[in-house]
Amino acid sequence: MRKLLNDPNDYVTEMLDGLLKAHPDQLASAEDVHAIVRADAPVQGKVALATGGGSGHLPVFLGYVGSGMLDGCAVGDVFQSPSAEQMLAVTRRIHGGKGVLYVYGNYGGDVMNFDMAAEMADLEDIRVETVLVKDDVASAPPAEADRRRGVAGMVYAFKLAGAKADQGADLDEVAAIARKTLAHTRTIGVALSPCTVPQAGKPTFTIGESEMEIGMGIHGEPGMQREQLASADAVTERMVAALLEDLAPASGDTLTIMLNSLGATPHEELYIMYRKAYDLLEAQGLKLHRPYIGRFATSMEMAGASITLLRLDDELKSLLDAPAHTPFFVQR
Amino acid sequence: MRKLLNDPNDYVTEMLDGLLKAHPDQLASAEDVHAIVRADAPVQGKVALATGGGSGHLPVFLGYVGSGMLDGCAVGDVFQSPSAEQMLAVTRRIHGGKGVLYVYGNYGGDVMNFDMAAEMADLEDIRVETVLVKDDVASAPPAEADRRRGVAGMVYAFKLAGAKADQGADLDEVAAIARKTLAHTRTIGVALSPCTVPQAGKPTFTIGESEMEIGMGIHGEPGMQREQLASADAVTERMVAALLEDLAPASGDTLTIMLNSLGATPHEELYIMYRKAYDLLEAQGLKLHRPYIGRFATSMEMAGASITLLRLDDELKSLLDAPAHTPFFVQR
Amino acid sequence: MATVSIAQVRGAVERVARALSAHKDRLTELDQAMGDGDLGITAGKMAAALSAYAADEPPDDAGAYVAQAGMALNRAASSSLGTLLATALMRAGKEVRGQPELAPDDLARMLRAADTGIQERGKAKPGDKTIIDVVHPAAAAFEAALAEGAELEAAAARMLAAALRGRDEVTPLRSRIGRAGWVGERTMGLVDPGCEAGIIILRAIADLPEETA
Amino acid sequence: MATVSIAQVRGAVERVARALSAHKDRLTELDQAMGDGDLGITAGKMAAALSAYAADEPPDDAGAYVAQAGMALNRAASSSLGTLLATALMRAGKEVRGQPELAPDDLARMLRAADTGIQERGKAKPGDKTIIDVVHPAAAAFEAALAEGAELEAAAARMLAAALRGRDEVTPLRSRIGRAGWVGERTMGLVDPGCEAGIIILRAIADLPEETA
Ligand SMILES: Nc1ncnc2c1ncn2[C@@H]1O[C@H](COP(=O)(O)OP(=O)(O)O)[C@@H](O)[C@H]1O
Ligand SMILES: Nc1ncnc2c1ncn2[C@@H]1O[C@H](COP(=O)(O)OP(=O)(O)O)[C@@H](O)[C@H]1O
Ligand SMILES: [Mg+2]
Ligand SMILES: [Mg+2]
Ligand SMILES: [Mg+2]
Ligand SMILES: [Mg+2]
Repeated sequence: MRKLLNDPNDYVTEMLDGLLKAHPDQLASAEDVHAIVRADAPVQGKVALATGGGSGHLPVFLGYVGSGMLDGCAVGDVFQSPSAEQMLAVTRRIHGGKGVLYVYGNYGGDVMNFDMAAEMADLEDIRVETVLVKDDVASAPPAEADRRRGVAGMVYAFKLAGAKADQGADLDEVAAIARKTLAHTRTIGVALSPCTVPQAGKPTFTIGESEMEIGMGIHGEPGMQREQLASADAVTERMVAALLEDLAPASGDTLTIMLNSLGATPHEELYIMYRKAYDLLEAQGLKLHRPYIGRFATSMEMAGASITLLRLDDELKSLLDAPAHTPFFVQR
Repeated sequence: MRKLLNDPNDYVTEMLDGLLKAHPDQLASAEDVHAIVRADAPVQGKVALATGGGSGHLPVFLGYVGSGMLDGCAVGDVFQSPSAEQMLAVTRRIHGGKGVLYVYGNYGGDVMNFDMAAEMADLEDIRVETVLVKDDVASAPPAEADRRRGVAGMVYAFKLAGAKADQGADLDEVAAIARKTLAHTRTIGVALSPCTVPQAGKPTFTIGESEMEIGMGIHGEPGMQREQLASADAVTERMVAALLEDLAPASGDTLTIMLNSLGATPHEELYIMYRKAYDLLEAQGLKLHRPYIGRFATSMEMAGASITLLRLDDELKSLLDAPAHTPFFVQR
Repeated sequence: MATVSIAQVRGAVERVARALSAHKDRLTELDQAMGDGDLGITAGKMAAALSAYAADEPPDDAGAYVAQAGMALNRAASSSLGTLLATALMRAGKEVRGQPELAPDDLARMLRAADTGIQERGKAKPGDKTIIDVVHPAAAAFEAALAEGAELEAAAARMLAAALRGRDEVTPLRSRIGRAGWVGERTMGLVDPGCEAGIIILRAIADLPEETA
Repeated sequence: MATVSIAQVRGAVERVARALSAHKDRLTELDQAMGDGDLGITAGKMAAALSAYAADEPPDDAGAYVAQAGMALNRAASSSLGTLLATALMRAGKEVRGQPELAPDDLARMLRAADTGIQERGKAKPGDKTIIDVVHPAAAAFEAALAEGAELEAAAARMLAAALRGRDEVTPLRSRIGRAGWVGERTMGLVDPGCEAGIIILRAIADLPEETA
């Protein structure tokens, strides 16, 4: 296990301890260290946004807690859902009187626990709306889009709904922006290596040195197929084609794009892929606005990358361009 | 080779092509795509800062070209020095009439080529000053500090000298800040896995699954010793001890710290290490200001991390806190 | 017919903890084949939480005792199965709130409540190839056995036999729910890890030996 | 004594290109042991640059031809050794600027200029265990042989012998310069990759066969 850690059981708790020591001006914990909130929570008179999920995906999830994005995050163990109790602790602490929006990935454990938390919050008269992220086109065909997993596209939902909440919108309006954003968001990933969950101590799956799996999920969920590693251009072409087929933008549309490393894949290779994606999309008459290239939703040290497309209209574009400031994401 | 690339010989050129397509508002090329400059270069009446070095270390080097930091960067092949010609092209294009400061890592190929470039620039009446980065304490004992390698600490030199240049200082003053910054900067790294240089097609070195090398350089240069991988706490403790011994800060001093992943090591583990470093430094009566935790100077997909300490006085602190904005580094 | 005391419930909690801990690796293996491979870790966490829970002196309310075991479980292990089992315990406990001991009929109602709870929380149905395909037939068989006048031990044996049949009947099918749902056809012929966990737990509760075949 | 024509210089450039390309793997291996393992890649780039350079018709200025080969080299391969060799060629060419052909004495001056250029650019000295420990004795031996009246071929053979001795003499020493300087004591007993590259190049220039022992 090529990892820097102490007792694997303390991995997340120690990580959070370091996080709170590093960013006391920006982050705080609510009751339990596994419930991370903005240091200035609750922001009165603003709809609060909460997310949650397993650890091991930084900056997803807690990395987007900060001004212009999320108010709080329930933090599970590596690749494990947090508990309903943690979610409730976050919900209570961030509620600024205008309700709370849950935005998180469509995974069984998370859904059940957030549902439990929402039921408990309801008993405390906190209004909660839920928007599930289901952007991974490889995880189910369009007819079963409701079964799709939530991956890197959630960052756009955090960003745009966060910007909307900052404008003073009410819960329904903020939820509507999150839904609209996600309705126009599609992601696909490719994995080249596994990662190691500290408590398991061994790789999540095995894959040959020169193999890849297109469509693999961020916890190593199976993709579309396992095959020989192809060139960056060929891989990018297939990924972009799958996204365009599903999103079906029209020539002249404006898209924003995210080239996301799953962890080990370096920035250099993301730019090589971006170059190809740019050429392909321009050739289709599509315009690109404000690309995000880097590590936005990772699987620890997994090698691989995902591409996300979001079709923008004027409203979404201006929300995307709004400033945001978290320990992991700064936009002027 | 678990990498997303096309022809290995095109790795850097395609990466730069993607970079310029992604950030046309911020970056441009000077003559050759391997010479990257600010889109608004030359900034008249400002001392210009240039760096350069091999590729494969993003955000080092070109990732710090932007407002508040560098004006230009000569880009070599992976782990290879750029040529004197590229450096000269950068120098010419960024010169805003107040001279050019070269700040780069102490590696033979880079030194020889930057020296050649400075000689050529001199023939064109461009005044050039040079400051070498030699922050890696593991690369030579204090008595031979002049032989030390330049690693992540260079980012502080870029940041602080860049901020000084923005204040309208002259070349000597900007160079003096770079020197003062580096006089108070020390770095040490630990590597857990190699990376693969595309053109070589195989790992730069071999290391056992449960081994580490403390003090290894960012191209796989040998460190102090190869040994069994220890706990994050034990590794951090040794790294911090080596830095403190060399830097010898006094109780009450303020330091800034950088926890830097060499590539594959995830953010989660950097925070686990930060937690320990924080506890150790606080226990010594040292104050920490504005920690940088993330990927600032990488070796592609190498697993491992480095820790950098910079002792701050009021002047350095205010320069550190100044805003900066590049495609890879945004500080408000 | 004999009733079950709170001390016996506590004994069952301890047995479940031991059984989950003993079968961690098997659950990891099954979950690796069609899920994310964490079920062994989850089982370990559940085992630790239940054994810590059982270490304390129980109250004299069997229903509260079972429900609170569910809450302890959710805090410790909130994966899909952890959450479903927590829900199952909470619902089962609620069913017999205030009772100092449990008659066989109470046990049948608890099993039924657990089944319903799992279905409501997880929104899956029998036949989707989940733990429901073990719990649902188990609850039905237990109820039927009691209705036919079987003793507790015999009813428990019939319950476990039904659970095993339930697991084996869905093994050839394609998983439709959760992570395994994404694996699609490749799940056909593979044992559902949640089914296996259900068997391990029911067998431990009933204090029956492992199958030998 | 015979002079060397520009066509012959061009032939030497081609031979150097072929030799560097042929020994890439050996150079990589040596550089892996005490450097960053890129010398084979550098050698490949130098070979490509030189063979592309030699493909064009040369001018009738042997000095300019050699100096420009150095510039082509620097553009293609700017690692330590690439830059030093580029400097060596530029200095050697400068030494005989304007000459359409080269006498043995010219060759001696060129070798001396290359040696001085490498030392000035790299700031290393003989004994630091670098390519200088091959080039410096080679230049001296070539000069001495000519002074003693040796024919070109014989002088070239003595030059190469001195180069080989120079390499072997520093092999037991500890490297003091560049990447190998960081490796410290572990370099003792290892062949310096730059020395080896120097031998490969000098042998190719002199058109001598490989050692057989
Ligand atoms: N919605 C659901 N309803 C019923 N059972 C489910 C549901 N989702 C998952 N399961 C069961 O849980 C098992 C997987 O448990 P677990 O490893 O905890 O899931 P995950 O790691 O995906 O959160 C499956 O084999 C299945 O039996
Ligand atoms: N300053 C120097 N002066 C003379 N020779 C040097 C110097 N630095 C390196 N060398 C030679 O270059 C060889 C390494 O070349 P190369 O692989 O290109 O270096 P690097 O990869 O470190 O840039 C060494 O073996 C040594 O012979
Ligand atoms: Mg799981
Ligand atoms: Mg090199
Ligand atoms: Mg699982
Ligand atoms: Mg080298």
